Amino acid sequence: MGSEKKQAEMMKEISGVNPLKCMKCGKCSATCPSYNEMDIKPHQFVSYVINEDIESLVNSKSLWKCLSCFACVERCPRDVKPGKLIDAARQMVVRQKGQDYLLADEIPELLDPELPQQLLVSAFRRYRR
Amino acid sequence: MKYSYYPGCTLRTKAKNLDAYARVSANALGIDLEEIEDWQCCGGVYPLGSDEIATKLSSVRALHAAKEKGQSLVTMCSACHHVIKRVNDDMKNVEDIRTRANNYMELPEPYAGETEVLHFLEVLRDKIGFDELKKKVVNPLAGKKIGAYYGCLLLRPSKLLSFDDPENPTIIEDFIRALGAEPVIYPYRNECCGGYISLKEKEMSKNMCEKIMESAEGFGAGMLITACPLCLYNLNKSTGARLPVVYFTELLAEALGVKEEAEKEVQA
Amino acid sequence: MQRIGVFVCHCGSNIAGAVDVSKVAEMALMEPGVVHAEDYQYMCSEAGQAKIAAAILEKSLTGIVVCSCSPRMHEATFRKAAERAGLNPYMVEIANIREHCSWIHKDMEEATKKAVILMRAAVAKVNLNTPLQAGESRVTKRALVIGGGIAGIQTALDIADAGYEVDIVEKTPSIGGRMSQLDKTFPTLDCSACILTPKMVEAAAHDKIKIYTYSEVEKVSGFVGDFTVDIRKKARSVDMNKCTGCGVCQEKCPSKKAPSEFNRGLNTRSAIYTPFAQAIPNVPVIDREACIKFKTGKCGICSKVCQAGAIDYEQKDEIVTEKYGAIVVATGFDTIQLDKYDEYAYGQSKDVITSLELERVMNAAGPTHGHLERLSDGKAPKEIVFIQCVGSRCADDRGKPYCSKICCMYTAKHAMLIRDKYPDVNVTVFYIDVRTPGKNFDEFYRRAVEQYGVNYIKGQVGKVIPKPDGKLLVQGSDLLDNRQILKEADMVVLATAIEPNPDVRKIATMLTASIDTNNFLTEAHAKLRPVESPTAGIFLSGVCQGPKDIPETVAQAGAAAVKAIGLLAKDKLMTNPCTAQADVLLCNGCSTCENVCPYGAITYEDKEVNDHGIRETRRVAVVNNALCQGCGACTVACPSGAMDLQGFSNRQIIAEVDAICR
Amino acid sequence: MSLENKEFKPKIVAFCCNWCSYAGADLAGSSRLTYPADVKIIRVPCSCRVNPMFILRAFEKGADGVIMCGCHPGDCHYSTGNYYARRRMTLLFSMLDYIGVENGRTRVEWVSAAEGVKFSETMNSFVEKIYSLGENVRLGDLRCKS
Repeated sequence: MGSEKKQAEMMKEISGVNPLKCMKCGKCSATCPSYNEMDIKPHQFVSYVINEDIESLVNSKSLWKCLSCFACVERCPRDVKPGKLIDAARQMVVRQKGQDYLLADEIPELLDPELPQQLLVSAFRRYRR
Repeated sequence: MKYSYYPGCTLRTKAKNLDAYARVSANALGIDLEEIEDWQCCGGVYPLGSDEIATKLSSVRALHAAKEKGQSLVTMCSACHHVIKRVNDDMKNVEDIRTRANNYMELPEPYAGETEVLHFLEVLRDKIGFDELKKKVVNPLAGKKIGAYYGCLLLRPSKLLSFDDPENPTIIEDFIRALGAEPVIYPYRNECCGGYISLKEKEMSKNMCEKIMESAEGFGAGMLITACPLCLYNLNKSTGARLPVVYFTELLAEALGVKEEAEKEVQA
Repeated sequence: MQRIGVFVCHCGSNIAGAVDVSKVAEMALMEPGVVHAEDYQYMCSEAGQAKIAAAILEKSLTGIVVCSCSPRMHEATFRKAAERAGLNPYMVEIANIREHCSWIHKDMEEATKKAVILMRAAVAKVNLNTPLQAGESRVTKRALVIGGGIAGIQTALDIADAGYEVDIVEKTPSIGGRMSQLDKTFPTLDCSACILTPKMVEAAAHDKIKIYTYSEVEKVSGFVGDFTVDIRKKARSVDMNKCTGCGVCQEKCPSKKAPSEFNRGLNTRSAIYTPFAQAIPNVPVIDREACIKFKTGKCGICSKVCQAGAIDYEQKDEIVTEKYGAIVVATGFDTIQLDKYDEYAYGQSKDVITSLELERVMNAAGPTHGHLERLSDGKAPKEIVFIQCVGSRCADDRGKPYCSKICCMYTAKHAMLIRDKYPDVNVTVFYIDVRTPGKNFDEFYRRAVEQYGVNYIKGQVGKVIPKPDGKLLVQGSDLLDNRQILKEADMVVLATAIEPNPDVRKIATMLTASIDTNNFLTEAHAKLRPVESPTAGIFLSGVCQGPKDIPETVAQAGAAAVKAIGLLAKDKLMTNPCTAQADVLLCNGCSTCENVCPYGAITYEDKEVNDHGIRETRRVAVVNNALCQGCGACTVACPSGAMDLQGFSNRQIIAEVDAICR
Repeated sequence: MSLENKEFKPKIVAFCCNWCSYAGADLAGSSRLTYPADVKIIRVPCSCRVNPMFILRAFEKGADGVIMCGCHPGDCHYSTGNYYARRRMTLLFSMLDYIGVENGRTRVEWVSAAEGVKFSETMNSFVEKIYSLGENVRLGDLRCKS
């Protein structure tokens, strides 16, 4: 198996998503609150997996704009769950050594007195291994 | 009415009041919240990957502790509720995760999702009943126009959370009505505040919260209530419309006439 | 001992591609009783049937096994072929080596092994077959049509024109159905009422057609050619013979708050009402839930103003029992409930409506008298957004997995009509695909775009957001431009999925007609018998079988009529001889079988029996062959093993089990 | 295949009613939805025609699993046949389990004429179960064994 194919398979496995179920209606992209910040749009994620272009996916800034708000998961008429694909891509990045999106050094300047623990904990989970 | 109670990390730090208001109100309503021993942080977000096990174990511990006592597990924070409820579903319905988590845990008896997970709002709705709650209100919040801010975590994915209609929820509105105030329904009440994005992308979250605030204000809300410390934090960062945002438990304590008691507790 | 011939069909490469057919034939010769075996390209062809006939005659065969496609496909063909060659048709068994073997198993060796086993089971069974004689049953030359929409009306007219009597049973107070609610029809923009009303009148005036409105089918018994049906005529509270249809009662009725079903609840009607002006019959009914007289005992105004003295508060439901030879189901559709689609704000804003509601808004007899206006404030809209596929093509449990088929076309129609009548109104359509197969359909859609300037955007809508100022913000995708759109609209129209009328499940159960997971009635064959139910004597007309537009519905209604006429034209029908039989020597008259028989086919008689020399009179079960449908419930219930089913006897089935497990 | 490498090929009998599940099996076939060839279907007019005796006979003759398919409750072509079948099979299967023919070897499943996918999925999962249980050793008539 080629490495691209392998990565695509891994993404399907981690996410539990079958991209072939997508009918390309665009409801996920119509729903996404982060749409304008994303370079690869939610509805395009399935195509990248089908075309086995995981390289582009993992380098996409969209990974760090997704809020895990599950609006796309909730409204998808085909039960595709694009949000899970995005998270799988995120996982594939942060599970590699040295690829954390949030570095310990940058944290102090991001803090303010009101900031709840929950925010740090959540960001750690999504952005770091 | 005895429940196991999982407060979560933020309710011990930045959101002490969310917890204190809830406790004194529960007391007033005859609900006994027994905090489970040595609980650990749920992680704040549910690990979506189907191969994630270790990140779910703290939730399993809490769930198991409740099971041992034969009690339902009550949560207060939206995020904790989301994470624990979904992990519980995994333990109940996903064989692979159940087996592997149990292998880690080495419990005397395997845990298989037996515990019922309830958000405190669900306790009020389904166990006490909003009609009953209304009867216990000593200080009705008449004249207040309040917008419920649900956010994402309580509602979605609706099949797993089975909390309320994900697009047109009513539980917090009914809660507001029970307290004698007037709920304001506005379409952005289930839209995301930005969540954890506000750590690194402060602008994004701010824009989202502005839309929420604007919509709520446009429909006539005088304040917003929420169950989530992160939503509260993000909404308070909105620079446009600035409605006060408080925890739902604060209003509850106020209506039940026990607010001061709780405030004393927080200060102590 | 039987002399059995085995015929193995290649079905071109359908079977031969996965099964070694000559091996199956070769193995057949080793089975007990088999004296002849051959394989051939197409056994169902004329040449194939000739081969079977020749073998029957030459080898004096007493039974045959055809290894071919499903018996549901060609059992009848081969039985007829055998009969023509002088063999009793019930001495034919089919081994299904296509649907159950060659089409699903890829490995030739494995498939061939299985085919051999299926052949053996059929040979084992036919070894125990006995010649059976089909009985005859009579045909009641009258048809029942359930549902009085365009499908039911057309079917009834066609059957009646052929000279047979037809009854239409319609649940609502008038015939006309969904089509009567439509304003215009695609692709020619005829006024719906203008083309439907003449048909309604024709049906009402036809001397062969009897119409039961405000009536429901309550009970169905019997079988093809001889159904007995109970029809409940709900109390109308108005004497149909006396009423002149003057309408004064409706005008004077003080209770005017009941939601109008005909106008989809967009306005109200009086408690005594006809659903619409052209209703047939033009006789009102009293809605007893809404009527003040029925609720409080006081009022009675309609009775006072009725000069004909037609009002009858004492009227009761009436059950009419009729006999029919054929039944046509034409129960139609409704739009799905939208409570699981709150992201489109249907429940939150009055200005978000379904397409069927828009039909009423556009119609001169509708709640706005045909003026296009917002239902919230009566203002004329300037921007209208249509959303396609609401609840259609869904893989989750919120919607329906199928395409509702009519929405693309009626949306183009609505868009065009609005742009035509209100050129200053902008119309935007969010679509996933525009599906317009059909004569002059795509041309119609293109006209909407090119001639009327309707703005089609490829992409679904995620959320409709009501604004404090009463406008609606539509947040959707434009997939071709790759952007998210926020469009302000005054009205949003949802192309809501259609589903079979919810009552159809109850009716299907009464008719023992099969129904699919979406509640559409199943046809006997998806391609070749599309208007027949697998249950003999039941025919399908219109959307109850699957989504259709009006031209298709009318065509199918005619086809269903032809099938029903074909049945009614016969004087006698052959009955299924595979019925239960009681062995009088084993029967102890316990009545167990009688209790499980769904057809009342079993009675008890005192019979003189000779039990090993002892002559005595015993109470034993007797099966009425005309009533027995051959389900076999009694055969298993019988504690003494006296009951057996011809054609599926205990010994035959056990022989099959043995052959499979050998 | 050499003798020492004799792999387990289960014998599985499926009773299918003519109106729903046999038609569902036909639909699975025409839709090319595969399932293992170990399954052999016997057509009966209705699930209520299936005499417990047939199932006992199958196990006696070496079957490793027996599955009975009928119309969905409420949809029986003969109105009530599948209800009788369901009750009979509940009793029979618990008796079989008691004498050592595990519950996994017997199954009742409702498959309509429109459910080709369900038919194929049902057969796949049933066969998989039988493989996991292995050869049936109870009830078999030893004279049938070689």
